Parts: sequence; structure tokens; C-alpha cells
Amino acid sequence: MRRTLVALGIFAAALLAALPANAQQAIKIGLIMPYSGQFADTATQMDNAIKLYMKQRGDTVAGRKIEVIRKDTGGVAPDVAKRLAQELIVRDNVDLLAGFILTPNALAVGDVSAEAKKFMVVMNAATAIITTKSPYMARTSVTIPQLTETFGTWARKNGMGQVYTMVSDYGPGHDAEQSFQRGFKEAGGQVIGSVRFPVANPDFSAFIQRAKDLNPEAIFVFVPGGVQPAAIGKALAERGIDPKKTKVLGMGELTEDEARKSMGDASLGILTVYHYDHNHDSALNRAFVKAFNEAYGRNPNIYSIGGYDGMHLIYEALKKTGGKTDGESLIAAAKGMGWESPRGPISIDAETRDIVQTVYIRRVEKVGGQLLNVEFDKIENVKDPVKARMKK
Amino acid sequence: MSAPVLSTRRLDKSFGSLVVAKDIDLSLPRGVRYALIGPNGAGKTTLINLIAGVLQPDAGRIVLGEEDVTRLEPEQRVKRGLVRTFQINTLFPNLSALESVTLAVCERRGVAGTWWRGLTGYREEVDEAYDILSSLTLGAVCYQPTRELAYGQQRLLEIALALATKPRVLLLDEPAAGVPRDESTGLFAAIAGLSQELTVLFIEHDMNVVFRFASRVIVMVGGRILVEGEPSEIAADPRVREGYLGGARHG
Amino acid sequence: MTSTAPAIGDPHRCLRAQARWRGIEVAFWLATPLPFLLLPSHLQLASHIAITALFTLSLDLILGYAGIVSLGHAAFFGLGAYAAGLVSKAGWGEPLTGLAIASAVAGLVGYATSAIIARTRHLALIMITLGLGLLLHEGANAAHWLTGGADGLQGVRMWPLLGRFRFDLYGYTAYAYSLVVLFLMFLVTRRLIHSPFGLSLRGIRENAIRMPAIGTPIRSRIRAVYTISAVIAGIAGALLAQTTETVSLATLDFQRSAEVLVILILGGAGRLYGGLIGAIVFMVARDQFSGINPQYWYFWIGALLVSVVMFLPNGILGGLAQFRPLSRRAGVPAALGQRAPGWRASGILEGIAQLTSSRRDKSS
Amino acid sequence: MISPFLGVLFDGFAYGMLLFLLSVGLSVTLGTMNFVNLAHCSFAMLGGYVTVMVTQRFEWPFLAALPVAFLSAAVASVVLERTLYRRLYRASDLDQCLLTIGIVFISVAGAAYLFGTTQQPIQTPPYLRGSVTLGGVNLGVYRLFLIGTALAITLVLVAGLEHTRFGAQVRAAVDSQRMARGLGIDVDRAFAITFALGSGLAGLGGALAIEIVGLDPAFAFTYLVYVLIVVSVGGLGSIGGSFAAATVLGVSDVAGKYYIPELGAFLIYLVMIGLLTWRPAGLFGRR
Repeated sequence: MRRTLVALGIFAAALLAALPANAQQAIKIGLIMPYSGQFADTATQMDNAIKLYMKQRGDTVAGRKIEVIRKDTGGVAPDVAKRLAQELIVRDNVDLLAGFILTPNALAVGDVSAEAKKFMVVMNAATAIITTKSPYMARTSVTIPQLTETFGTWARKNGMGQVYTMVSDYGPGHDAEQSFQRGFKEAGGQVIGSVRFPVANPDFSAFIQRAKDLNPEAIFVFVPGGVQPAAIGKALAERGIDPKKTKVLGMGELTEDEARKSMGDASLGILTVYHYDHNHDSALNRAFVKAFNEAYGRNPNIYSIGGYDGMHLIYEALKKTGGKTDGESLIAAAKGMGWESPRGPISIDAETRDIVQTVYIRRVEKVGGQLLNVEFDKIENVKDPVKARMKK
Repeated sequence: MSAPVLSTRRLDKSFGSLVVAKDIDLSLPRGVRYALIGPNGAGKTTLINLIAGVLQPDAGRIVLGEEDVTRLEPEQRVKRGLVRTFQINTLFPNLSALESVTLAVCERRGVAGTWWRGLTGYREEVDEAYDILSSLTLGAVCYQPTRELAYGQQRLLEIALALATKPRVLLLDEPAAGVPRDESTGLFAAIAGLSQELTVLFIEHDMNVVFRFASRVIVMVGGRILVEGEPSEIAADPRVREGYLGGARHG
Repeated sequence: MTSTAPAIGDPHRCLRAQARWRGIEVAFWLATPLPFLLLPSHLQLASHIAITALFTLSLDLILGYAGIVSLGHAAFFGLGAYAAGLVSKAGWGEPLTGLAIASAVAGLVGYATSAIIARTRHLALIMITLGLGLLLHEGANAAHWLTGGADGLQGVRMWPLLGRFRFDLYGYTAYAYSLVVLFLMFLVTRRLIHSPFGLSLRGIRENAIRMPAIGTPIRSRIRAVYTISAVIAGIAGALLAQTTETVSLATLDFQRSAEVLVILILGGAGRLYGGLIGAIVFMVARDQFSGINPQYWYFWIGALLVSVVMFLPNGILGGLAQFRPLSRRAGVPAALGQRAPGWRASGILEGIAQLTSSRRDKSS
Repeated sequence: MISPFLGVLFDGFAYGMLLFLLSVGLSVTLGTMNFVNLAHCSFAMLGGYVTVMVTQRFEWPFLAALPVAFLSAAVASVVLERTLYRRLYRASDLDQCLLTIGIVFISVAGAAYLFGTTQQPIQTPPYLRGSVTLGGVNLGVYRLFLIGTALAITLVLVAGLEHTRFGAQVRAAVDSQRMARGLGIDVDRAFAITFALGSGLAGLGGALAIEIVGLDPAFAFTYLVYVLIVVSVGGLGSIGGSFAAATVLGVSDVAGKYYIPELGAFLIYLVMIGLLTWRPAGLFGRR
């Protein structure tokens, strides 16, 4: 008998949980992110920015209250992400979906957005094709080719003849590798070698030794943010690769705050490409960084800016539609929308619903005893090259 | 005597420098009751492990009927009728006696591999198992989990499991180990009552039991066969006297 | 009921009593369709629970009944998922055939690997299953051209089930589909447990040394059960792929292997229903905790596990079974919660146990 | 061509030593107390966080932080041993898995809550940075330090087990608890100390690992697999075994990545499976 009770008890528990928060006229945003697990920090940083934005701009838009419901995917889990999206829609009847740190999850939820005709804002996931999954989807982060292909071209134009690329062996890594090489080759450069290391890779020394043996003019590195940038940076220094002689190129993750901190002077001179850094020099950004630090005692990063601009897009779109929340009107409102973000001028491409923005080239330098990413060159109004090619 | 059912030729086995079996020549005719005696460490259990296939001999052959079984897996030897029991109860604590024996019967009948038909469908097998248990006076307790049976009953279950495989040769490793003397006689009475077709080789320390139930006796010392013969001969044999029976430690 | 031993001379009654459906079991299965009525907005979750339950059931078959601890069972789940996904991607979106093909693939690989499984035991066995699982995971990541690598398999589209029911947003079809498959697979497993084969598995678990002495070819039995388990795991994986139309490396993850193990132990291994109860408790708890506290829900899950171990040894069902001492008498592992305490899977400790016992053997 | 090879050998060895420090404790507790402590890496993680805290907030020197890491992990483990583990020594190993996994979950969430989800930066003192070149072979100073520490610890452990009274007691307790008790050895105490020692080493390993592999709340999970691999390949309860296994795995991992990067991810698992099918009880296993 006890066991039936257990079983029934559990169903009862689920039942209680189910009772939908009685639908008042609030606009509900479903946030789907990996709040736990190895990507937790990216989610935290994005969530911070979202909270900050709502604190600054208030939580009512077009006369309706904004209510955020947070769901955790626990990491790369498209099946979970998709289920959560479905539940957010049928259980909590949210009006739009946002967040999305990880590509597979974003791709999976794309289907739901398309089927349920819900506006969906990708605030980070950076694989080019994502936005093609649903006509109601817009992106406020970046695409990897947008950065690396541009970077490849830039590197060639700035006198690097031959390069060795090393990337993590997974989707984004492959994107980065291919688009960088493409940009570099098309500008007439030569790729003398490349290696892909496993995503779960505790020790880089061996791979770096390989690169060093060929002694290239420049090494392009891509690793996911988090543990690895610092590790590989240290390994580079340890293997005696001096950024002043052999140019070290990478995407911004490579010289994130924590990475620079633990690399120390080893990070000096590393060249990176990115679309945002808290050190970016503009009044708007200074204010943003200040507010962010006051609220959370740390600097914002690209995930923060993605979330911040994402919320801005949502707010503005809602204002435009006067609070109408159906997918059509919202995406229509979002298309072509442009504004001044802490990262600089950005806009949503009317055709691809993807972001158009300025790409910055930075160098790690000591400023007042502090290691910073210093922007010294930029390419404006960069669209995602992949989708540009698709159209052709 | 008829052609031997089981015979071994010059079996050798040693663990490193320790020789546990040397030049073991056995030949057991059908239906005999052989006792295997000898001091502790004489290699009696090792010999049974060799014959049963738990251990591989370094040299020598084991022949069952016409067939050389030296290289066969233990279960293959069982299928051919060469079966052993264990000195220390080696049973299925959480299976009932009935389940245990039914399992053995199913194995013999080659149906233990079928997973699409319920056990209840195998009435004959269950009946046979039940009969075996009853014949060994376990009928009343056969529904209890093995671990709840009295020690003596568990010893009987050891034998029941072996019988369920319809052995031609039965190797009993101290069937009465740990059983008080008065009970052990009953237990051996049961063994003596087994079919005359069945050949039995049993290890036993209690000489009274040995001389009462064994038709022939093999004496092992230090991994070798010291002497083999009728109980009376053994009792009389001087080497056995000083070598073993002398200050013999029974049990 | 079975608690009192039947009259002497009727062994059949006793055995039949063990195999008989108990009221509690019937009640359990009658309760499973309730979500359609009570929780229509939770059907997607219910479907995932059913799938997890099926996956756990497949693990219970080898762990609970044959004593094989596996830390790489996700391999078969993932194989099933990718097989089903690829079939649909290749243009054949019919669910049932996809299910069949997936189970076949998982079964084949299961049979192939079972050769190693049957030869090793204890920690080595656990680690080899783990290793194989991780190898497959890396392989799937490397085979980007086939699996889509870390981005997951794209373009999985299922046709309506039976040509009538499309997989809807609410998950009516998904849950119905998963539940029916779960129930059918459960029937198969239940029958298997009560078959001579199931009895021999219990024999292997109870005493692997004795089995050869009654003529059991242990290895072939283990290979058989391992293959069957792989098939069921593959079906579970295929169900997930089909009902969510997503396949990713996550299906092959070490986490998934570890999680299903945790779920099984939580519910109670070797009890047939342990996996199902474990799946329900774990998934519902996770859904609730992560809903309330998306960042730190791990803490509460952890607390749940710890308290279960402390208050309900041998899993929820095992613990509850203690409160019904009578149920032990019958010694019926198949029935809910019933299995004598003090049982342990052939794990690391078993090794030490074997050691000492073999020592004793020599000293004869 | 020889110098890169030696370099690879060196890096592999260093990496191996890291694995050794992380896993030897588990090997000992598993081998001696038969306790399946999947939370072992949580102690390592604790050691790591303590180090970060002590060096960042209180600005202690790195070297001074290491003993603190060791102690804190040891103490924490004793507390757990007294409160929870002790009750489960007789329980089934499945229950032990469940308990310790539960503790891992809690520790992961706890770390995220207390220290945040960020990557923890660690600044090693200048004299441990960079690299020296010996005979054309480029040796990372920190790795040299790592190897030194590991070797020292191994010597101390082995010597301790072989030549001290306590060591003798532990070994006796391992062979047969009952006999040891009969000899009047306080087995529980011996085990408690062993356990603390093992966890302490994990804590130290965690502290030393940050520089090479970083530290975040997921650490307790990520390294569990590697640690289990080392323990199983080495053989339960064998310090020498863990040492050998860690070395083999470390070197083959790094060498594999260097010479056949396509196999980079696979190699460590292939090696493990190979070794275990060859010696199921592990290199120095007693079974």
C-alpha cells in the first residue's frame, strides 16, 4: 500500500506544481540557459545583464508588466531545451523565448519557435545557421564567422604571410578554423598547418609543441571560454612562444579577464578579435560597466552585452507593437531595428534577422600596471559572411 | 570390473614451487563409492577442482567414459555428467531451495536459456525438482530462501543441486563438513541410497563413515596417491597407519 | 498472499504466486495515463519520464539481475537515438520502423561488446563500460559528417505516428507513444524475469561460482542479457530522438550514464519497479528544484540522494520493503520492493568478498 | 628529433604526476576501506578553492597555501567520515555510490554558491613560471615543481606504509580487518587517518592542478573520470600502482596528442581498456 501512496504522492506533487500562475496581463519571457553545469558562468553573466537592464528601464513596457521565467538546461541538452521551451509555452504560456547560450539548444528550440510562432531572441549562441531555423528568431550576440573571417582577412592585410591554426574539435571550433582560414587565404595568406584538440582537454603542451616545431609567423587559437583560455595561454608562454616574435591570434575568449589574470605578463601582445570588451571606450559603455560593477562586483563580458542588447531589442520591439506579442508583429518590429549599444552601433539585419555590428581588433597591453584588451583597429558594419554567401 | 566411467592419467598441478598434484592416476568403475582421504593439504580438494575443471592441470588427461574432457569448461563437464559439490556451502542465498533446484533441472534440460516463456510453464521441471528435494527430506522447507535453511539442510541442498544435473560421476567435497556426527550418518545414508548407476567420489575425514560407506578408498598424501584399495586393506596398510591414520586428526 | 508458504506438495502454487500480478502493480499502471487528464500541460515531462524509466529498466536488467555495473550504458541509448535520427534524416520519418532499426543497431553493438563484458568483472568491468561509452562519445564527435558533431544532428523530422497522430507541441502523442512502448517493454522484461532465463540470471547474481557446477554457461547468459538490455536502451534512445526530433552528443554523455545509474540506485536496483519509481522521483524532483532554483538545484538533488541513502537503504523500494518484513519470506525479487536485504551488485566490494572466500577454499 | 620527444615525455610525466596526486588518495581508501568514495574530487576541489581564497583574499604566498589546502581537505573528509561515511561501511557499494554522488552534487552547488561560477584565477609566484632549457629540452618550471612534489609525496607514503608502526597497522587492517582487530589494532582509527590522508592529498592535488587545468565548480565532476581511470588501471590500494598508471596514462595521453592528434581524445581510453583487458585487476592489483 505504501508504494501506491508514494506514486500518488508524486503525481500530487507534480499536479500542485502544474497550477499555472493565474494569467494576469503580464508579458512573460521564457529564459532558457545552462544555469548549472560547466556553462553556468556564461548564464550567470547574461542573467546579470538582463536583471540590470530591467532594473534600469523598469519592468513595464507598453503598459504591460514584464515577467521573466528562468529554466535551466544544465548544459548542452537540446532535448531538454526543447522540452522546456514547449512547457514554457503550454504550461506557463510565455509570449517569447530568450537566452540561449549554446548552439545545439538554440537550434532545437528554433523548431518550437517556428511551430508556435513565438518571437525568439538568441543572446549568445554563435553558429551562423541558427537564425535560419525559425522566421521569428533574431540574434543580438555575434556569429563566429563574423569575427574570425574578418580577422583572417585583417591578419593578411597586416603583413602576416603564413599561419598555423589550432582549435577545439567541436562545432564552433570548426567554424572558427574554417572561416579564419577562408578569410586569410582569400586575402592571399598561406596556412602551413592546423590541429584540432579534444574539447575536454586538460593539457595543451603537446599541441603547442607541434605548432612550435613548424615555427609559423602567427598562430590562430580558438578555445571555448571558461577553463581553457588561461590553460592554453600559460602553455604558450611555457613553451616559450613569445607574442612579440610569433604572433598569437585568437578570439576574445582567449584574453578574457580571468584568463589574463592567471596568464599574467604572458598575455602581453596577444591579438584578439571581438565585438565587445568592458574596456571599450564610450560614454555609454563606461556607464554600463559602472552600473554592472555596482550591481554584481565584476565586469560585464560578451554574454552580458548579448543579454543586455537582447533585452533592449525585446523592449523596443514591444514598444513598437504597442504590447502585441505575436511572433509576426514582434519579428516585424525587430527587423532592421538599429541602436547605439555599449559595444557601439548595432542593428538587426532586415533580411537575415542576424546582428550587424562593428568588429574590434585588440592587443593585450599594460595600462597603468593593468593588463587590458586595447582596441587599436576596427571594421564597421560587419554582417555574417556565411548568410551573405547563402544569398548568392 | 567394467570399463571405468572416469579416469585420470598422470595429472600434475603445482602453484609455483608448491606441488599440489603429482602423477594422479585414477580409474573409477560405474557404481562404486570411492572415498578420498588424506591429511589436510594433501590436495584432495585440488584434485576435485582439477577433475571438475575449476583448475587446469599442468599435465595429464581426464577421461569421462570414452571422451577426453581435460580441456572442457566446468559447465561442459557437468553437461556430460561430471558433477561436484562444495566443501563450503556454495548456494544461492536469496533463492528458495525449490528455485535453486528447478534452475539446475532447467539447465540440464536445456531450457534455462529461454526468456519468453514463464517458469510456471515448466511443470515437469518443477515437479522433478520438488521430487529430488522431497527425496532428500527438504520438501517441507523448499519454499524458504536458502539462507534461512538450517546448516544441515543446506548441506543436503548442495547434494540436491548436484543430483538435479543427473550426474554419472558425483564428486562430493566433504559432504558432511561441519555436520555433527550423528546427523552425518543420516546424510551418508542418503548418499548410499543413490542409484547404483551413479559413481561417487567423496572426501571424508571420519574413518568410521569412510569404512562404513566406501567400497574403495584412495589415500592422498602431499599431492600423490599413497595407496588405493578395499577399506579393509587400507585399514591394514602399515604406510597408511603411520602416514595418516596414526596420529590422524579426524574432521 | 505469498507471505505464507503454500501447503507442502504444491510447488506450482508458490511459483505462480511469485509471477502473479499484484494489485499494487495494476494500480501503478492504471495511474500512468492520469497525466492526460490531470496534467495536460506536463505531458512533455511525462514523456521524458517514461523514456528515462525505460532506459533505467534496461540498466536494471543487467545491474539488478545479472550484477553487471555499467557506467557506459548511455552508449546504447545514444546509438538508438542516432540510428533513429539518421533514419529520419535519410528521408524515412516513420516512427515504428525507426524504432525497430534503432533497436537492431543497439542490439548488434551490444552483442559485439558483450564479449568483453562477459570476460571482465568488478572495477575493471565498470571502467571498461565507461571507456567504451566515452570512446563512442568521442567517435560521434569526430564523425562530424555523419552526426553533426557538437551541434547535434540536424534535420530530424518525424512523420505522424501510425500516419495519424503528429507529434504535437503539448506532447499528447509523445507521451502516449512513450508510455505504450514503455509498457510493452516492461511486459517483456517482466516475463523475462519470471522465465527460466531470469532465474538463471538471479543465480548468476547470487553465486557466480556455483553456476558452472550446475551446468550454466555463464558467459553466454551474460552476453544474452547484455544484448537484450542494449536493445531496450536503444529503443529508449530512439524514443527520445523521435519525440523531441533532436539528437545530440548529450545522448551519449557520461553524465547520462551516471544519471541513469543514480536513478536506478535511487529507486532500488533488482526490483523491476525500482527504475520506474526512481525515474519518476528524480525527474519530478529535478523539474521542481530547477524550476524553483535554476542555479543551485543540484544542491537539493544531492540532499535528496543523501537522505534516501540514510533513511532508505537499498533505494526507495528497498527501504520501503523493510517496513514489510513479511514480503521478504516469499523472496520474490520481481514484485515491488521485494528483495532480501544485504544484497549487493557485483561491484568493487564483491571482489574483496571473492578474495576472502577463495582464500578459505585453499585452506581446506 | 630526440629533444621534442624528451619534451613530450617530460610533459606527459608531469601531467601524470598531477593525475597521481589527484587519485592516489582514492586508490588507498578504496583498497583499504573498500569504500566507494566518488566524492574524492570534491575534496580536491575544496583544496583548490581554499588555495585561491588564501592566495587571493589573504594574499598568502602560493607555497604557504598548499599545506592549508591539504589540511582543509583532510579535516573536511574526517568530518564527513564521522558523520556520514562511517554508517555506510557495511552498506552495499551501490548505496555508497549514491551517497557520495549526492555529496558531489551538493559540493558542486555549494562551490557555485560560495565562490561563484567563474573560472578561478591563480597567480603562481614568478619563480614557478616560465621554463628552463636543459640539453635542448624545454622544461616548464611549474611542471618540474609538480614532479618534485609528487615524487617526494610518493617516497613519504611508501616509506610511511613500509617502515612505520602505523603503516604496519594499516597494512594489517587491509589484509584482514578481523585479524587486525584481534591483534588489538584500532582499525577504525587507522582507517580514519588513512581516509584523511588520502583526501588531504586530493586537496593538495586540487591546489596544484589549478595552474594547469583551471578550477571551477564543475571540477568535482570533470576529474572524477580521470581519477577513476588511474585508480582502476593502477590497481586498488596500491600506491605504486597509481603512480605507474598515472605515469603511463599521462605520457601516452600527451605523446598521443603530439604524434597522432587525431587520436588525441581517444587515446587515454584506449590505453585504459587495453590495460584492463590485459590485467583486469590493474597493473599492481592484488586480485
